Amino acid sequence: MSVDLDQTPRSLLVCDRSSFLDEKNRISSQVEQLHFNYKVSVLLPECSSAPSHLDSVLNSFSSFYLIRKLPIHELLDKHFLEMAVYQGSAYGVSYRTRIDEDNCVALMPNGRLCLTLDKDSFQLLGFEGKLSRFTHRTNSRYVVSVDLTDSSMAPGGRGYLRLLTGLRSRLHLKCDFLLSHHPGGGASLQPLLSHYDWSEHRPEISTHALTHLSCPAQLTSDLQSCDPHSFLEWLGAVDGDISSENSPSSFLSSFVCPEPKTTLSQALSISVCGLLLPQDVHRLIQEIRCYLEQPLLESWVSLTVHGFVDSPVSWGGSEHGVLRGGENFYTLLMFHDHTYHLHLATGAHDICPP
Amino acid sequence: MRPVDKKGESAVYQRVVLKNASPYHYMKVCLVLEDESTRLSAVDFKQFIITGLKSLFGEVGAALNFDLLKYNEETLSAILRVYSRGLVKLWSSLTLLGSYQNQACAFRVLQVSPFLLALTGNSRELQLD
Amino acid sequence: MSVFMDLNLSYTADRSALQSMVDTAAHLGFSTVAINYLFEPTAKKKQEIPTPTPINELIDQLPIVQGRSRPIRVLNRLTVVMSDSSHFRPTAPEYRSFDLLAVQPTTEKLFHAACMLYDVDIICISVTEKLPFFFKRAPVNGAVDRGLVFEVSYSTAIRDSTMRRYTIANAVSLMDSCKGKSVILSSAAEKALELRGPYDVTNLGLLFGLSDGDAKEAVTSTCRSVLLHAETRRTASGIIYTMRSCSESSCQQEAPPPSEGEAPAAKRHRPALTE
Amino acid sequence: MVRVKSRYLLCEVNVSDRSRLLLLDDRTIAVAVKAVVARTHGDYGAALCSVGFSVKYLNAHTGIVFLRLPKRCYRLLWSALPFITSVEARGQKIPCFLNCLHVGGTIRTCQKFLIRYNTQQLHRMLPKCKNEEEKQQVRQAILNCSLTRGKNEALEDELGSEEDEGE
Repeated sequence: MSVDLDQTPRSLLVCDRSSFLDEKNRISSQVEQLHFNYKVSVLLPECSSAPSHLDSVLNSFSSFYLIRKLPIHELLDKHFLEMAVYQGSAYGVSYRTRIDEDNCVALMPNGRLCLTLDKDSFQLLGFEGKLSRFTHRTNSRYVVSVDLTDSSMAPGGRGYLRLLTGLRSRLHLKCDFLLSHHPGGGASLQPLLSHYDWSEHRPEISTHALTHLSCPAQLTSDLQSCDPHSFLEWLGAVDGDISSENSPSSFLSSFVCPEPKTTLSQALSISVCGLLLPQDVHRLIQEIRCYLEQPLLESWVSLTVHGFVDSPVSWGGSEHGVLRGGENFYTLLMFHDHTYHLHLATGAHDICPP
Repeated sequence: MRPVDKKGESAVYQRVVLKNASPYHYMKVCLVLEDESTRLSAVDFKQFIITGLKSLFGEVGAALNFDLLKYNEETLSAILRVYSRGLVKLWSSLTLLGSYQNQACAFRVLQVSPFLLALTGNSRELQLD
Repeated sequence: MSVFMDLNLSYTADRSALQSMVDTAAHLGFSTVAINYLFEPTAKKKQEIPTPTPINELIDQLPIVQGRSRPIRVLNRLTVVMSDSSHFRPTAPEYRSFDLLAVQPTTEKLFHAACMLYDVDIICISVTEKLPFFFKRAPVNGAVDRGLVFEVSYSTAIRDSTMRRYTIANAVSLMDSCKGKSVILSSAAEKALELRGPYDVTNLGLLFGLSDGDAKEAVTSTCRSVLLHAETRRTASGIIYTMRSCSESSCQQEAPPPSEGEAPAAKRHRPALTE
Repeated sequence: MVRVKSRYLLCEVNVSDRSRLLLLDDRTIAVAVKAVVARTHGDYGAALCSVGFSVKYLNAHTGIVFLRLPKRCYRLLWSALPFITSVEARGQKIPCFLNCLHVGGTIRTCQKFLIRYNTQQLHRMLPKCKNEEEKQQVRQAILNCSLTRGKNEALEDELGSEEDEGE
C-alpha cells in the first residue's frame, strides 16, 4: 500500500459543441435523460429584469408533491399505475434519504421503478436485482430495477405479485417521497395522495441582479480556447456570489475571471429549486432561444441544471452514487447563432454522461 | 488528465471527455468555536488554516496554495479553493485542527466538489417543511 | 454502503455534555453511535465493571439524524484496557449488558490472545503511545477471519500533536498488516467539538493509509458488520435470544458472585486457555 | 512470509572540516533526520518516520551513511533530507549537508554501488597526488577495491546480517 495523498476521486466533464440547427444534435435527449432536476439557474447578460415570456415559463414550472412516509408498495397500486404510470410520465424520487447510506427509490418517466437497497433490505425483499457498480470490498448495496409497463409487472402478473408481497409483507419500506407528473399534474397522482399526508410545493424562484460583472470575453469563440473548467468556475463564482476582483498576488484569494475579460454593466441570475421536470427545462430552453433571436448587446445565455445528489440514477437509467459528493449537472451555453456548448459533469460514482 | 476525442466527424459537432481534469477542488467549510462570540477576520481565518497545515504537514504543507474565495465573518463559513493534489492534505489538516487560541474548535466541512457550480446546487439542502 | 456510525463516544457523568455529543453526532449525519464505558483494571485492587445506564435515562430525546426523518440509534459499549490476561473475564455477566464489547491489549501476547481467542467485537489500537510491538500478520488475519475489527480513534489526534504522531504511526502500521480490511474509524470524543463529520473521517482514513473505498467502509459497512457480530455473540450465533428486561434482572441477581472473581467451574476452561 | 519492503538511501555527509566527521554516530544522524522530517513534513512526516526508519551504517571516516526508509513513503522522507544544514553531535553543531548518492532496494545493491563509487573517487584522486608514494598508495587502494574479495566479503557479511535482522 502506498501513501499517496495527491490523488482525488475521479470526476468527469463532457464538453459537447453543436448547433440547434444540426439535425444530429442530441440536446433534447440529453436534457430529457436527466430525470430528477433539483435546480435550474439561468444567467442573462445585459439584462436588468426578466423578459415577461421567460418569466411566465419560469412561473409555469409544474408543482410537485411531497408525501410523508409513503409505503413503497403503494407505487404498485393498480389505480396509481393506470392513472400515472401508464399515461404520461411520472417522476418520483425518495426524499431525505442518502444514496450512500439508506434505501433510495426512484420512479422514472419510462415506467421503471428503481430501488437501491442495502444488503439486509435486499435480502428481505427477495426480488432479483443486481449488485451496485460502486460497492467496494463488501457487497453491501444492490439495485432492483423493474419495468412497471412490462407484461409480467402488470397488476396480477407473477413479477408484480412477488414484488408487491416483498414490499408489503417482508420489507416494509417507507420513505418521504417527492412526486410529480407530466402532463397530468396533481390530478393523476390523486390515487396516491388521497391516502397519505402530503403537501404541494411550488418550485421556488429567486432572482438576483448583478452589476459590473467581469466576464470572460471569449464566450463566443470555440471550445478549445475557452477552457471549460475555468468557464464553469467563473459561472460557479457568479452563482455563488464570489468576488473575482482579486489581484493574482493577493494573500486571501488569487481567483480572477479568465482572461481576456470584459465587464458587463449588468446581468440577471434567476434560479428555480424543487423537483423540476425535464419537459419544463426543455420549454425554458426553447424560450431562451427565442429570447436570443432579438438583437442584443451580449449574445449568449447560460443555463445550469443540477440533478438530485441522492437520486439512484443520473442520466437515463445509469446508476448514480455518492462517494463524497454526488454532483451531476449540466451547463448549456447558448448563442444567438443557434450554436451551443454543453458541459455535462459527474462525480466519482457515475458513468460517463450521454 | 486524459482528453478523449470521441467524435470529430464534422466541424459542427464536437465532443471532448475530460477525466479528472479539474485543476481545483472546492470546499464549503464552517468553523465552530467553543465561544460563539469570537470573531475572526478573513486574514485570521486563512492564517489559522495555514497553522493547521503547518503543524500536520510541516513547511511543505504550509506552502500549499489555497484560496479563500468567500468568507462570511458572521457565520465563520467560507468557500475554499485548493489545487486537486492538495485537497487531501488541506482537508485532513482542517479535520485535525482542534483549538483556536486555547479554545476548542472544529471545522465542519459541508461539501467538497471538483466543480464550484456543484456547491450552489446541493439537493441535500432542500428544505420543504 | 450502510449508514454512518461512530462506535465510540466516551461516557461522561455529565449528562448535558453527553446529550450535546449525541446531538452533534446526529447533526453531522451519524445514524448510529455507541457510548463507550472505559474499564481499566489495575493489578492491585479489584474494580467494579461499570454498568451501563439505560439509554432512555441517559438521553431525554433522541435527536433526528441530519437530513433524514429518523432518530439516531444509541448503543452501549464496554472497552476493557488489558495489561494482564486476568483483566478480561470471558464469562463475566456484566459484559452481557453491553451491546458491544471491546478490548485494548497493551502487550503483544495479549494482542495475540485477543485476536485469536477472546470473544469480543472490537480490538482497540492504542493511540496514546508508541506501540511496544509490531502487528504480526498471523494474529491480524486470525482476527479478520473471526470477524473482529480493529479500531483507530482520532480524537486524541485532535487534542495533541505528539498523540497525533502516535495515532498516524500506529494506524499506518496497522493498515500495513491488515491491508485496510476490517478497520473502523471512530472518534473516542469526550466533548462535542472533538467529533468530526463522516466524510471528514473518511478523508482522515486516507492519511492513515486506507484507500478511498476502504476509508468509507471504515465508517459504514465495517461498522455494520461489527453490530452483526455483536448480535451473534450475544445470542450464541443467533440461536438463543434473551429479552432485555429478562437479562437485566438476571444480571442483578448474578451480580454478586462474579464480582468475587469466580465464574462457574464449567466455564472456566476458556480463560485458562488464554494464559 | 511477506517481507517489509524498505528503501536504502546511500548518502554522503559533506562537511567543511573533515576532521569533525569523527564526532558523528548513528544516533546523531537519526536525530537530525527525524528533526528535519518533522520540520518539513510536520506531524505526518514525523509519524511515518517513526516506523521503519533507521540509520543502518555510518562510516565516520568517509562520511558515508546508509538510511533505511519504509518503501511506501521514502520519497516523502527523502525530500526532506536536502534541508539538513547541521548535525548536533556531542554538544557541537556541525554544519553539513547530506548528498544522496544511491537509492536501492537492499543494502547489498547499495554496497555494490558504494564500492564502485569509491573506486571512481580514488581514480579521481590519482592525478592530484603530490608524490609518487601517495600515488602508489592510491593505486594499491584501487586494486584492493576491485580485486581483493576478502575485505569486501567481510563487509558484506556484516551488512548482510544487519539486513536479515531488519526484516
